Amino acid sequence: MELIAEILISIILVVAGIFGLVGSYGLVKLPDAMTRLHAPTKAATLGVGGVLIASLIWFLVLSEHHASWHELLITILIFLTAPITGLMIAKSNLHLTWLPEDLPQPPNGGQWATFDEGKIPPALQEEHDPESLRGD
Amino acid sequence: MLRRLFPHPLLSALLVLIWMLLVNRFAWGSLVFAVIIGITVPLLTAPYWPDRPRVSGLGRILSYIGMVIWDIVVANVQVARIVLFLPNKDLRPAFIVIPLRLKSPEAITVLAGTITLTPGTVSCDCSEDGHALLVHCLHAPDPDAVRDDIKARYEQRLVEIFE
Amino acid sequence: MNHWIIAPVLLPALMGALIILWMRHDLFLQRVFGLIATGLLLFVSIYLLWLASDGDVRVYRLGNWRAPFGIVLMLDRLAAIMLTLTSILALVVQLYAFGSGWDRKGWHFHALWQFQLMGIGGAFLTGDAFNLFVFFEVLLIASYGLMIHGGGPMRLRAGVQYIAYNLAGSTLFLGALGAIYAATGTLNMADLALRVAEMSPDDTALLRTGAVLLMLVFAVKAAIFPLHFWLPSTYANAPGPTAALFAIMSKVGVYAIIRFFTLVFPQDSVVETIATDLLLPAALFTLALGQIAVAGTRSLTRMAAYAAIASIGTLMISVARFSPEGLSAGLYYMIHSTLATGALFLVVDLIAARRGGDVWLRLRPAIKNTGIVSALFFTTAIAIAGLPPLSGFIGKLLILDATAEDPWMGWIWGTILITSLFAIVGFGRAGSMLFWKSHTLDPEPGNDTDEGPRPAPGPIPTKLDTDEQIQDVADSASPGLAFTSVFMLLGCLAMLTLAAGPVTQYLSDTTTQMLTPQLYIESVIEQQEGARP
Amino acid sequence: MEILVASAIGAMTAAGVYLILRIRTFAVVLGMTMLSYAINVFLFSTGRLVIGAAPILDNYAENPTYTDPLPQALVLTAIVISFGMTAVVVMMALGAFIEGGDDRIDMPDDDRIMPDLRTVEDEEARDSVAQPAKSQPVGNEVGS
Amino acid sequence: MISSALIFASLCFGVGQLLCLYRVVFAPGVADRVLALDTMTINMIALITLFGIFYDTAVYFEATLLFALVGFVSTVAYAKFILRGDIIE
Amino acid sequence: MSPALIALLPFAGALLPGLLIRSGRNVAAFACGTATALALIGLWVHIPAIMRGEVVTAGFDWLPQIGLNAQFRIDGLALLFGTLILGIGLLIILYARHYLSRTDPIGKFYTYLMLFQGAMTGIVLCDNILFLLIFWELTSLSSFLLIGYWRHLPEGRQGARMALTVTGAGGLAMIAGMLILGQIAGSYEISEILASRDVIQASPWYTTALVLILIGAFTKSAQFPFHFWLPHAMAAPTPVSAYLHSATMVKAGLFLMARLWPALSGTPEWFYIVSITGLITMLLGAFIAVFKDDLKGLLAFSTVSHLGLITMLLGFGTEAAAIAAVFHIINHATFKAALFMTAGIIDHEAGTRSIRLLGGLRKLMPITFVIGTIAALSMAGIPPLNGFLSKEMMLYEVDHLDAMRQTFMVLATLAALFSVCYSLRFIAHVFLGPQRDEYPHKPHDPGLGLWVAPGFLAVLVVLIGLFPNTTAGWLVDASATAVTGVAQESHIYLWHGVNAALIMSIIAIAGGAVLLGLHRPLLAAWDAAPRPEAKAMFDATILNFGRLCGWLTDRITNGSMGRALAALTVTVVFCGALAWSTGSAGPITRPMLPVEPVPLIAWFMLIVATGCMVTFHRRRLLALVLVGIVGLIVSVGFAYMSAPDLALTQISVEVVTIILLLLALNFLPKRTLFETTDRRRGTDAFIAALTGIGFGTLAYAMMRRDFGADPISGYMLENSYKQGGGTNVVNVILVDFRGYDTFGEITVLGIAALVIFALTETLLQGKSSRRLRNWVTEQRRAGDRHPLMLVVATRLVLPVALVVGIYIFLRGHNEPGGGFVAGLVVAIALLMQYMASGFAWTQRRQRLPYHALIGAGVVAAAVTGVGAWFNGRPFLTSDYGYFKLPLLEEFELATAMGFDLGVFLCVLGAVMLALNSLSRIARHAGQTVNVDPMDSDPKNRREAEV
Ligand code: NA
Ligand code: NA
Repeated sequence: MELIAEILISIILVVAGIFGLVGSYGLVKLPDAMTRLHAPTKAATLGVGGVLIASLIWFLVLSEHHASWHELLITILIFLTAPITGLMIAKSNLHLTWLPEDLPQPPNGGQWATFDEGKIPPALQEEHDPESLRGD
Repeated sequence: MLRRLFPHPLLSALLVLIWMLLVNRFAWGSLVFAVIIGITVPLLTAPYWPDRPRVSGLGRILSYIGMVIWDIVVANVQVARIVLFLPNKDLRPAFIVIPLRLKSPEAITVLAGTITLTPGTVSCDCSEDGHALLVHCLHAPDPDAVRDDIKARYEQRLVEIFE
Repeated sequence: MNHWIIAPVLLPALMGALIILWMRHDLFLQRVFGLIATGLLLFVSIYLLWLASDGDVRVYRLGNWRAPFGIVLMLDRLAAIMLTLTSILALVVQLYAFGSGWDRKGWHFHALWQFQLMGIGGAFLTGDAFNLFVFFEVLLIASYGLMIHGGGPMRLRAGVQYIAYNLAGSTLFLGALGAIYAATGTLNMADLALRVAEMSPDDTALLRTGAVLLMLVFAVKAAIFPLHFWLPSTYANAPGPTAALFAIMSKVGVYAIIRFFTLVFPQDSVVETIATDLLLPAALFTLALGQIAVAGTRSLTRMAAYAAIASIGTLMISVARFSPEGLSAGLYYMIHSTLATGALFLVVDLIAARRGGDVWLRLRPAIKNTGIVSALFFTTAIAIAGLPPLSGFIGKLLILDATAEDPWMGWIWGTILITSLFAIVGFGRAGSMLFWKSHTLDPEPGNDTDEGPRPAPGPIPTKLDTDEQIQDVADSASPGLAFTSVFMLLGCLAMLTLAAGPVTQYLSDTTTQMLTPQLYIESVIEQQEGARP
Repeated sequence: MEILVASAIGAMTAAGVYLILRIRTFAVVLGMTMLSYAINVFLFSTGRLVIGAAPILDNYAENPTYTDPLPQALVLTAIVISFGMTAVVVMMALGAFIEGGDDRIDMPDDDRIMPDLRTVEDEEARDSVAQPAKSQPVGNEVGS
Repeated sequence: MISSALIFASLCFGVGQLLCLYRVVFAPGVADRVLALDTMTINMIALITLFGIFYDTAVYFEATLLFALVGFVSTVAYAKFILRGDIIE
Repeated sequence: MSPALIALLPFAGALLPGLLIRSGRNVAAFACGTATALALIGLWVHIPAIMRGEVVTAGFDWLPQIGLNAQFRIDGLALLFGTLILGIGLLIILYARHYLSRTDPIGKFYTYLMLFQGAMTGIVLCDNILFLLIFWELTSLSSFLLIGYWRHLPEGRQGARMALTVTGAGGLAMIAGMLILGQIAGSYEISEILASRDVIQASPWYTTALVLILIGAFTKSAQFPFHFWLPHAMAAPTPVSAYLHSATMVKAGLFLMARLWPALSGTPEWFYIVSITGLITMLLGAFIAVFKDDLKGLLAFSTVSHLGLITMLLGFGTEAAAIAAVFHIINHATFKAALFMTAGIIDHEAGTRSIRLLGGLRKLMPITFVIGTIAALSMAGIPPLNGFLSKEMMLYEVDHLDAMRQTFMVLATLAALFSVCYSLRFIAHVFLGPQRDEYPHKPHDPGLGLWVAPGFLAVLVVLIGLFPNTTAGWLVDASATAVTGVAQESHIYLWHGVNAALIMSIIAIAGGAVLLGLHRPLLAAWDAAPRPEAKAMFDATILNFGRLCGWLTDRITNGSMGRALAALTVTVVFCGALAWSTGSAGPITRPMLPVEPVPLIAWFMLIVATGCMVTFHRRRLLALVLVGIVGLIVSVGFAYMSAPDLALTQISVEVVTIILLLLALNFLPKRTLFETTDRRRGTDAFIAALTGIGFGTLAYAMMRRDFGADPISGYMLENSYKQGGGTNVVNVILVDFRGYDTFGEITVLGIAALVIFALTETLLQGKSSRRLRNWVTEQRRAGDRHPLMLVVATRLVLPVALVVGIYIFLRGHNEPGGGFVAGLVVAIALLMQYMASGFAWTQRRQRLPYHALIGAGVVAAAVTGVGAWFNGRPFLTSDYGYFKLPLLEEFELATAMGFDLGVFLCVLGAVMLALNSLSRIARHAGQTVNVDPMDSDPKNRREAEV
């Protein structure tokens, strides 16, 4: 059992390491900002995920300490947040370097959210009352 | 009444699970505490999540999660291959538009998240009315196929879960 | 264990917290409770002064931990004197803040005031080097708030400089503490003294460096040349009451120098005379620089600021040798200069308020209450310039007498006396420019609009005033209270003068206590009844 | 290892010092941040460097070794305090920028310089030129 | 065996960090830098976890958890800054 | 009456005008007069004792530590001066009542006058030179007020400042001199100093002390070259001139020389310095007086001259000369005060003091004429008036000098000649000659109130002249006894027979008359001659001194932050290096830890990021990213080097800091321009490198050496669990061993937030508010502010983060974490809500009173600490125990947790309040707020407002 775990951990670690490296390498190698976005959000995710899984197994099976499920939690957190960071950076890219004309348009007319200026209807702005927002 | 006590039952369950993971050791006392947390924290944060999404089918959810995890593993291998071996000049990045049948923000978010976590695609933006997603593909010689694949493989299932 | 020892910290801390908890929207309550707290603080300080007068050093073991493992508060004569001085100044200046209407120029004046007192009290009481850092920060951060109270471009800019400089100072403080801890492995000041005394003479470099860096930190707080650069703009641009309270802030630095270099690094320790060698010339420069600027500057507030620098210079000259006479003369002068500097800033604020915020020494229409204001200015100028009959003169006499045997006597006396003349020239010119002028000039047209809205007299408004022209604080609701507070400070100076004999006696007992640190060390380290094992 | 930490402290200090000597508040704030990193690491390292011996008591381990916890506690305090200070200085820099219109850190000359130093009498003479009618002394000449 | 794998993995992530650093310093746009910083945080999580295995200690769990949370928040903050200037609006 | 009471009475009198002025001017005058008269009577009560040769002493110890004691003595000298001061004071009070006009604030005048009188009385009565110094400086200050009394007169202000500056400077020199004198003599008591003549004169410090004291005396008594202030002080109201500048204050210097005469005189130094100064002053003053047009100017220079005369006499160092000096003091006081009052009457009645405009007043003002003539003739030294007597004595002493006899004889005669000239001129050009048509006012004799005082003095002049031994002899004897220290019995005669003195006197009178005849052409020559103008020189000196001081100050402290910090840095490096190099560094005792590859990589990254930071700091966002990297590596470094708590704290503080900086950067410029010179950058880089090397070296040296003694943390490791109930030693230190530090620390954080809030409030009102409302951002903005997916994800992250926060809080005592980090985690989670769903939307949903959180946090921590009191323990003594509740496991409760809760609340409140405040500025800058959580809701529903 322990040997299996040891082998398993080693394999996962090596694989995770490779993915981690590849993720970062992609950041350097890929040609433009949008493509570079793919490398880390994916590979680093699995890289870290692998390390966390390895750690999980380690504490489950081999460690002197009792079992630890913490790594699972971190994995969940990373998986929950990685798409959002990807989205935000993608939007930043669009905002900084892309024109709406160079993108495919949304099917129902309108515009992609990033390019849509001045969307708040004037009626809503009236509720602005700085005093009420003092945070106090 | 029950609805007011559990504004987000799934969230409550998740929090119980998270607490137990954090405590890292099973004990009934911890479970009691976890339940207390599972009730109070969603209550505290309920104002920030005003309307509760309708979700149904635990089995469907679990199978969706399993499928995504598998896809992620595959995605990573594919992306690694592209990063390592595909010369930049042969790379065919593309933007694709995914018109949405999903209406609930939660469902759209799950879809966008799935897209980002899976092979070679990143959700980049949402249309202003929320009826389409803009997705960037790392290497998509055939963008339409990617779009159809996403709609069929993920959106369809999410429609079943959320509607 | 006498719990009153921690009262000077806890009382203002709790009152500050309660003010923001319950009274933040009601200026009246803030005033009442702020005053009560400061008044109580004064009573407690006087009680502690009385307590300390028997010559015992009292220890308060926070958390009931044995020294040197926990933090201790130490009450000896020096700490008690400093606390009393602080609370007197704070109480009087607080009255001025009510009277002048300064406390309603912005938010949280009273809470910050209490926290400021907490920081100062904590710094004076603590017997732990790192805890001193913490309370330095408490008093500093509260002082930042008080310094920029009311806003205005120049004040904010000066505030940025003040903070930036003190941040650098705090960084240095940590570095010094690090070096000292790395060398000795302790933070308790009494324990430090023991370990420093037992330090191997072969390995002194780190400790010496730490000690000297520590001295520089305190020199920054005290604004000793060439670390004084933060002071002029800060004090000159601070609101009047704040600047007046700051009179005690620079003394915290002096206090710390005295404390460390009598207790922890006495002259016979491995640190030897390096402190003195650096301090005395710096003090002379500080004095000269301050007084030259007093004679040369054209702004009233800067003049007051440089007068504060000069007083620090005088004080440090006396302290620099750590001789019994010098220390006790220095303490006397410290008490004097704190009260006198405070009074000076208040008077300057009174004048500025009546000149529409104009602090430049130039012709302006005659001001309201010229008679009383000019009398106050004249008296305060006498005090600060060290002319008789007020305590400044006695302080200088004490210092001159204490340095009579010093090898640098010529330099010391020459600098002190010659630069006194500079102060006389500067204050003489300022006074005649301000008061002997242009009775007849009508207010310039448009002057009223220039002065911005004045707080309405009468009951305190619940809503805070807004003020466009922040520099200008019109005296509002109760100028009588403002005058009274200046009178009170001057009255304190008069008392200090009249009671010079007994005061000096107490101070020389204090010096004796400081220069025999064994008592202090014993009471911390050896008498550990009741502490956790 | 020690040489790495020491040189890192030195580098951060140097960068911090260089930045605080700039003339815009933002650079100064950055410099302060760097300095506070440097000093925190320095203070931390006064407990000397130990790896893998966090001061979390392990009742199960045999002969556990722990690093010196005290500097860590001190650094924690220092971090928090310097955070508070940074927040205030940032806010104040912003305030000074909004009020004054630029984010220089040096005091403008108006803070301390007046046109020229003159005697009281010069001032008065100048004044009576400006307001000839009003500058007659009303004081009380002898003999009225 | 595990220790070799650990060293290998740490080296991979370490070299990855260098690549990220390269991208931070030499990037055509600021979004790239933010992306690289985010990746660095992720790599750091991996490195800490590896370190925890190496020393067989669980005391670094809270740190990794916080790194994950904080990396997310700061990336979003940077992105919002790039997009809107005002990150809390 | 006790001498102390005598000195106190005028001060008490100074309070009266202020109290009584409402009752009328007469009452105020009467009150002051009464106080003065009482003091005078009190003084005279001691006459019998003094005549018996006793010295009346009294007083008390004031500051015995340095020998500053309030000791008084009344001997002959004190009696003489006291009588002058109080007697003439009484006359001046009477005179001033009638002299000052209705609109003058007479109460203030009397207050100043009485202050001055008190100070003078103090000088002459005190028996302690330190005590004397106090009165000495008080006379300078009160005379400053008196001279500047007519504040509308520029000359008055100018004169007052000049007097203050010169006499103040002299006073400072005298302080030094007196202190040295006291050190030599071993006491500051005058009685003892006078008895220590030999010790004093043998001391190597004698000359120094002498010169310093004489500077004080000379400035006060307007001796050359300090004489120039006195004529300008004449801008004061005439009563002041009469009192201060003829009778009393200017005599203070003489008094002092007389007082210390037994101790200091008789040496060559004394002789040459004092007598030559006196001689020059006498000659110069008399010469200038001849040409003065202003009556008071003439009298002022004549006063200078006569003071010189007395000084010279004192300088001779013989007992006979001292007697002459004392006698002349009396005579001069009488005739000069009378003359000043006469001049005041003329000014008052004729409307001018200019001699050119006067003449022929003899018929118009007969009483004034008589008084003025008597006094002037006395001043001229015409027999049989008192001035003649003392002048003869002076000339006699000159004739009997041992050294420099001829010089003194010639010059003294010359001075006497000038003196005759200007005295006669006073009579001839004012009273005699043809009556004029156009005086500014119509002159006539004044009322009794004005002339009775000078009249009385004129009578004295005559009486002393005729019966010197009866009228003044006893006083002269008594005071000369006091001055010389030997019993004196003088015999003053009008007629000595024909001697050198008489011949010199005759020459002087004849020459003076001739000179007056030649006055017109001489005056023309005088007016044409270039001569140094003291006022202009003084003005220029003071002005240039002020300019120089201003310039210097501005050179040094020029408002540059860079300079300030460079000075700090260089000082630190210099002093640190000095301290290090003068100590000894012990041997290296710790082995180096091996360098692993990953830490090496981290180190490399840190160095590169730091370097880039310096290089790219102008690109502010990039700089922030680089700061982020440095922070990341530092916090991982902490984790690596066994400090998980530090790593946690560092990284969470880091992100809040970044958010803070981003909020600020929204308004600040995004780039910094190149503004500094290469030279400055080079210097700064040099300083920076020096500091870095220094500090790095220090760190390295420190890390390679062990503690000098066992660190106290060993005890903490041992007792953390046993006594503190926690296994995370760092946390136990924070909340228990050093909980007091943490208490201060959370207060700091709370205060920081309050400061930020207060500043925001201030900014949002007033000027900057308007500026903010017109703010135009330079940035191009993306369309959506609240991206849908971010909003949704955040909804999930918030509860998860809250749970994590609770966990970290509860576990902190035993595992890394604690209230501080928990507070930050919760704050970060809330911040995510702000960032994702917007400020307004979030703000409306949570009514967390951040202020109250801060307050509650501090209170909670404090109350937890105070709780220990009820256990009889000191503040912050912790307690803990294990509890069992139904359903739950046994759990530990420590009071430290209550404390940690305070930390948590305070941190949460502070961080939120700070960021909240900061972001409100953007709200104010006209940027819209949201009511929807996300920009586009695909369901096209708007949220119902909560
Ligand atoms: Na802390
Ligand atoms: Na902790």
